[in-house]
Amino acid sequence: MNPTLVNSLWITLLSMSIVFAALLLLAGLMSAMTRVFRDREETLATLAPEPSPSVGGEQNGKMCAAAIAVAVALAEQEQSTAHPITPPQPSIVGAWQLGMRTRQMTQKGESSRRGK
Amino acid sequence: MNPTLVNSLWITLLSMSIVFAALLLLAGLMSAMTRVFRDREETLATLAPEPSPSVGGEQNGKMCAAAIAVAVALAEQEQSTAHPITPPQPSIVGAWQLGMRTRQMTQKGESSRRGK
Amino acid sequence: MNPTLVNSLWITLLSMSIVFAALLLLAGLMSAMTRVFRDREETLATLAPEPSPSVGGEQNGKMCAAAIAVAVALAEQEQSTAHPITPPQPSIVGAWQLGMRTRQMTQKGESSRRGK
Amino acid sequence: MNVLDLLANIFGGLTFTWANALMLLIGGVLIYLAVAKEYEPVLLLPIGFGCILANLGMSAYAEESFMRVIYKAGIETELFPLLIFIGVGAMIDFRPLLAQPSLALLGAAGQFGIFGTLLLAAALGFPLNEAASIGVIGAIDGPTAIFVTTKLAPHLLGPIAVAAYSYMSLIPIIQPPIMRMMTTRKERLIRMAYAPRPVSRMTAVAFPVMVTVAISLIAPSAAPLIAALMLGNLLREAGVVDRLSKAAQNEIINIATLFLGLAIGATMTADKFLYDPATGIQWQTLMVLGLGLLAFVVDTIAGLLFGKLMCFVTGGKVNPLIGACGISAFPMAGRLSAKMALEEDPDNFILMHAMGANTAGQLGSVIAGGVLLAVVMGMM
Amino acid sequence: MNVLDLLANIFGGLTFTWANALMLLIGGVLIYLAVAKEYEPVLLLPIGFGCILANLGMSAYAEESFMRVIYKAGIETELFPLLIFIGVGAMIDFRPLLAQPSLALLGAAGQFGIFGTLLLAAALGFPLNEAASIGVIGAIDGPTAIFVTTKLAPHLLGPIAVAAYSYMSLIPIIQPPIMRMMTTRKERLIRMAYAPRPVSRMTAVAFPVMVTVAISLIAPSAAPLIAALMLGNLLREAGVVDRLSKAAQNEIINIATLFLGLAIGATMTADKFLYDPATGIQWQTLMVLGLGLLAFVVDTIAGLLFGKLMCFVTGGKVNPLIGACGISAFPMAGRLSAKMALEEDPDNFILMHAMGANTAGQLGSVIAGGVLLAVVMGMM
Amino acid sequence: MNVLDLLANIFGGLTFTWANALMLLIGGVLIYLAVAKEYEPVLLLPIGFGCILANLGMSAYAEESFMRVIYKAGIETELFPLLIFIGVGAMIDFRPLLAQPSLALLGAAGQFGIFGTLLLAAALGFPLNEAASIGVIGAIDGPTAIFVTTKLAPHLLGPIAVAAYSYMSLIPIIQPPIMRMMTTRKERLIRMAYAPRPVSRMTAVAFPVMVTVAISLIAPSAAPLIAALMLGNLLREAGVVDRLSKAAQNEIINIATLFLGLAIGATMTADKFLYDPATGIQWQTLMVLGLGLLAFVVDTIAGLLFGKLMCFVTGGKVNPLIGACGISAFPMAGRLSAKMALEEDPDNFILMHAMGANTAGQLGSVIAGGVLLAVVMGMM
Ligand code: NA
Ligand code: NA
Ligand code: NA
Repeated sequence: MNPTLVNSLWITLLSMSIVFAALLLLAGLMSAMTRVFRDREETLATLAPEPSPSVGGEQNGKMCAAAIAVAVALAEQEQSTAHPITPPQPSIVGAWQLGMRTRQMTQKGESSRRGK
Repeated sequence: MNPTLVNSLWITLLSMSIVFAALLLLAGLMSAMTRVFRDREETLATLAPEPSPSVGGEQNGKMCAAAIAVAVALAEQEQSTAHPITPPQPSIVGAWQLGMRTRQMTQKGESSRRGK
Repeated sequence: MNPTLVNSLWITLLSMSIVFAALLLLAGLMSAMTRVFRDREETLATLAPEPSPSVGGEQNGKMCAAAIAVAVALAEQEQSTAHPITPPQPSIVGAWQLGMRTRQMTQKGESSRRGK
Repeated sequence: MNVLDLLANIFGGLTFTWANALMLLIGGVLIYLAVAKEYEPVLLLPIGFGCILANLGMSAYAEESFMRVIYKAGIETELFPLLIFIGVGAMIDFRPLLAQPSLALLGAAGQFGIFGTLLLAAALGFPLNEAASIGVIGAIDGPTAIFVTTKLAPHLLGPIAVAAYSYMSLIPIIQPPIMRMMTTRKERLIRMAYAPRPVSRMTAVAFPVMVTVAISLIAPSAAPLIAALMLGNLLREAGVVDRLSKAAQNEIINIATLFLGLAIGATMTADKFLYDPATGIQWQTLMVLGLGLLAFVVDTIAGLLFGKLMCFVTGGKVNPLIGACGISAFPMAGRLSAKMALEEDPDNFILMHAMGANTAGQLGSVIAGGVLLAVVMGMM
Repeated sequence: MNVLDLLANIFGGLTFTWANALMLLIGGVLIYLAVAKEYEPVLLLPIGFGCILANLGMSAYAEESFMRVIYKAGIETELFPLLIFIGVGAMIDFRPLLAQPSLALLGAAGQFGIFGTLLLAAALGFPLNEAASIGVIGAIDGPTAIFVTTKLAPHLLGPIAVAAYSYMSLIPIIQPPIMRMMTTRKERLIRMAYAPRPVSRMTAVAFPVMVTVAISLIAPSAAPLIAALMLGNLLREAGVVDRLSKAAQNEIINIATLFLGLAIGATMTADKFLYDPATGIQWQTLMVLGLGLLAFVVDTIAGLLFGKLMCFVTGGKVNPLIGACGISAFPMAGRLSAKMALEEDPDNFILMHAMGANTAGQLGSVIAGGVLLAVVMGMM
Repeated sequence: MNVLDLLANIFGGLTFTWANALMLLIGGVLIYLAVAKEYEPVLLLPIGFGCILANLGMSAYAEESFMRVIYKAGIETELFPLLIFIGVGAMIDFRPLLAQPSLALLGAAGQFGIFGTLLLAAALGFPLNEAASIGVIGAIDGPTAIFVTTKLAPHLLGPIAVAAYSYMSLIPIIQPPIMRMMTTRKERLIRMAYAPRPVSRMTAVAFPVMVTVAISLIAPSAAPLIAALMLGNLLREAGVVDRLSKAAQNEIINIATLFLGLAIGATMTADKFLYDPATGIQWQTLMVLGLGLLAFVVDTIAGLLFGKLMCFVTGGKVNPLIGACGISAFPMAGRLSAKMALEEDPDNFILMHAMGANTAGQLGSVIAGGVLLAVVMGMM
């Protein structure tokens, strides 16, 4: 067996372990992050109305589920594709510092005023 | 006569010959290309309906010709100027790989499905 | 007193003098420019109708002034901010040399024709 | 100065052989594939045109060639693939993955093709740096393949980029038969519960930062690629820098793509790709193309096998089809899996799961490419 | 080659200390300020991300780092701040100033903060080049501060840029209390006659050319900055080069901003910003941040005092509030002053005067920065 | 360190002579022509502003000048004219020429002005490289003139670019009198049959590739220019890479144009353009401007003569007016010829033929420029 092949075997073993380890770590991180940030926002969430329970028989429920799935799929498609279909509105910002600063000023000016 | 001038005369003679030769060659190439590719597409063309023959007397014909010429000229103008008048639609594609790949997949998926 | 501080004092004195001198010069320049160019355009201006004098009592005049100020302020805001609010029209020019040259040709062709 | 000298000045510079002529044809074929078949046209068209230029005296290796200027500015510095990744990152939505973190494992399984191909190339006698570059076609991610190849075996950039992008276009043709062969109809009918955790904006913003830190610490060689991808994603999710996000998705990626393609095409000189007068025919080009195709197949099979494993472990709650999206090739592979499921059962929607696995595959590809790069660089 | 060697190859490159970890946190805070608080997000977000990269082995000082490529291409050549200024110039309307030239003096008074801070920094023991770089935070103009610091003390780029941009975002919080303290209600109620001279298109076009010539002759070191700002303004006012004006306001400024931010962040390595193993904690960073805040305060006070002087000299015809706009920070300071006047009396419109003083402040900042640069460069 | 030293630091750097002052005026005139007369403003305005900068210490030859950075990055590498050509190619429609290939010959005849001017310049004592650069103004195509001059006589870039672009703007004033003088009313009334061959999409796509190959083999020196032009055209006609085509027509060409103009203006220092203390007044500048004007006239006359020849050969089927469009100056010359025909007879539409000849002139200009470059480079 040629030495390059031997090396390659070791590389394969090691690299795939690292890849799996890395993605496991990421999975853990993601789990933790969604949990931590959700907890913070839960106070808000409890105030929101419960989703209305699906009414109707089996057939009805199935149609419902399909409709929801289609909607979700469509929504997801639009989201995840950076909107290839809808034309993005022509770059709204004509001013760089300007826009941002103006907004900040308005907001902060307002709040500092209210704060009085 | 200064040597630069002599050289320049030779350069002129040679260069203009090459320029003419090159554009003659291009003319030949273009002729050939339009012929070759037209032949390929002729099958399609024969299926298309004949243009309706121009009806009417001399005067009428002249007006017709003028109208067509104007239309052609306008069309050409729009074509050949990269549309200086009509505002180009705001860059439609928000997604690079996405848009292209999606289109391909849809098309190919469709055709491979039909192919079954 | 450390030598850097001494140097800094001198720098401050000199630099601020130059800054004031420079902006004084600019003020002079601006004064001169607006005057020179206005004189040139005065011929045109005298032909324009006089603005209608404001009619009404003190109270009315004050409201007027406020309204004008608001309008001016709004107009200024739009002007001076490179339009952060109104979306800039999608880049109109599809063609670079084309657009400009066409416009020139039309204008100049026209005028040279008229000039005949 | 006589006429012959003048003629020599005009026509002297260029040497043009039958191999160059053949390369022109190959460039023409790439352009044809791009225009008529729409195989990744934004890349194959510039690559094809660059290939033509390379064989008309304007290669990336020719002194005073403007293609050399572009090559040195964007490929040698690695900037072009990174700029493209900033744009790609700004187009990716990681929410489906964030909502279902366990899908991340599929993105690891989809990288076996890289190493399977590496092993085969090594067995066939390729030196390690070339074998690794060929293997990275199996990342099924253009910028990653180009980034790694530029550092390990820049003379193979042409065939590897062509393989990576043209096969990527063939995903809808390569994958379906394998998917049907490897899974039972029953497996393909499995429905997956869609009860994702809600993903807050804060999570979406923190995610790219976290990933950059984590991956840079685990696999430092993958750091630039991950950093560029995540920078783009951060611009997207921040929501307050629309100007920058749009610049990344448009100006930056368009210009980088055009010149990346041209510069890669400009490396495809006849002597590197087809026939070197010194060493004869460059069989390695054909082998790269063949091994690259294999990498795609191995990736898909490994992904599906892991999908079946997950199906078994979870007691049938995972549709193995989504294993095929772990290969990267975002977002085509994800869409394709969802489509296959729909074909079996028009009520079976697994798109969200597929896209989650697909984005995980994107991450996995970059990590695998980076780790491979680090090891091989250290051994060279 | 054994397994340990392989592992060393993969993990060897990176050294990661507690100081690096702290810097990651600082980068995260900058991103948080950008995203959640919207403090100049187009700059603080890239700076924050660049800071994270710098401490994961991708700093502007690391060989083979792509951030180094960007740093050398855009910061060392000074191109990025100049490109940004072309875009800023294309967004500024100098008509309010042209219509009321006497407001120009306010733009000079607003620069005292630069020199007050320089003096204090010198007194605290900073060498002259560092003291001058810290002082230039008082220009309250990002590109000017970066341009000057790059030439005088590039190792301070990180803290100075962070100070300049984050305090600039705090203008609506820093200035109002000072304005209320320094002026009487009677002064704030002063109305200013609005009878501007008409500004013809010719004037608006000639102005940027004239300013470029005048300032380049008076203060040659400020020439590149003024030239870039005025080029942008010329493109705007010419009216016949819309394509170029739009390119300046969009593509050019967006791309330059993104990479400027990243490259500056990439200078914020732990040893330069936080803790150098050789010399200990870098207290200078904290001092830069503190002195920078002071510069803002001094600028505002000096501007208001000069406003009061103008009020006195003109016999009460000038509202001192517009003195606070001479500091630059265009257009926030101008808007804020007008807002303060409106709060006291809803009929008191001084926006046009405030914007005139504010654009004068922009010019004054560039000139002051240039003069300071010239002197200190000559003394180094 | 005393006050005098400080003052020397601030004001020391700049030397400013009466010649510099005159150059500022010349820069001002260029800006005036651009703004008030709209003479190719996208180029003359940046050139004028660059000229002003060049004489305020920011020339392309000054060490540490940012204009030098731009000059080296885009002019010395020849990138800017090529990038502009990519954009121009994406704006040109070659269909009118493809439909009537015989018009191609007119594009050759329109190049006589190049060589007539070259001969005259040589007779006047210019060395060959300068004479050739002056002649290439007769290509009546900005990027070609700049590309050739950069390689042959970069010190003449300023006057040659100014001549090329300002005369191009004067086409509607220069050509009509010559056209009326050289043709009879009867000739101008000739109608041309419009029966073009249909041009398929395949032809339109294959054309740019074919032209690149053919011209690169016939005239290798013209290869980069033709390749850039045809790349742009391929992006346009491919129809599948809209993103890239739009980037070429907008971002790429706008940015390249702005900085090309600035960098060319930055070569117009007083000593190169007006008065060199060592050698006295630079009369050559005036001669370049004079000879350039002549080149336009000779081009037009040669084109018209060839048009008359074609008219004679075809037995009166060709309107000689279209001979005047062979000079390049796309698309102004084409429009102008069609307009002249319409003025004589409002029913005479020759626009399609004129545009065909005009695009042929564009090709002929590039080829002639390339051949000239090759010969002269070989003889230097
Ligand atoms: Na992969
Ligand atoms: Na300031
Ligand atoms: Na020509």
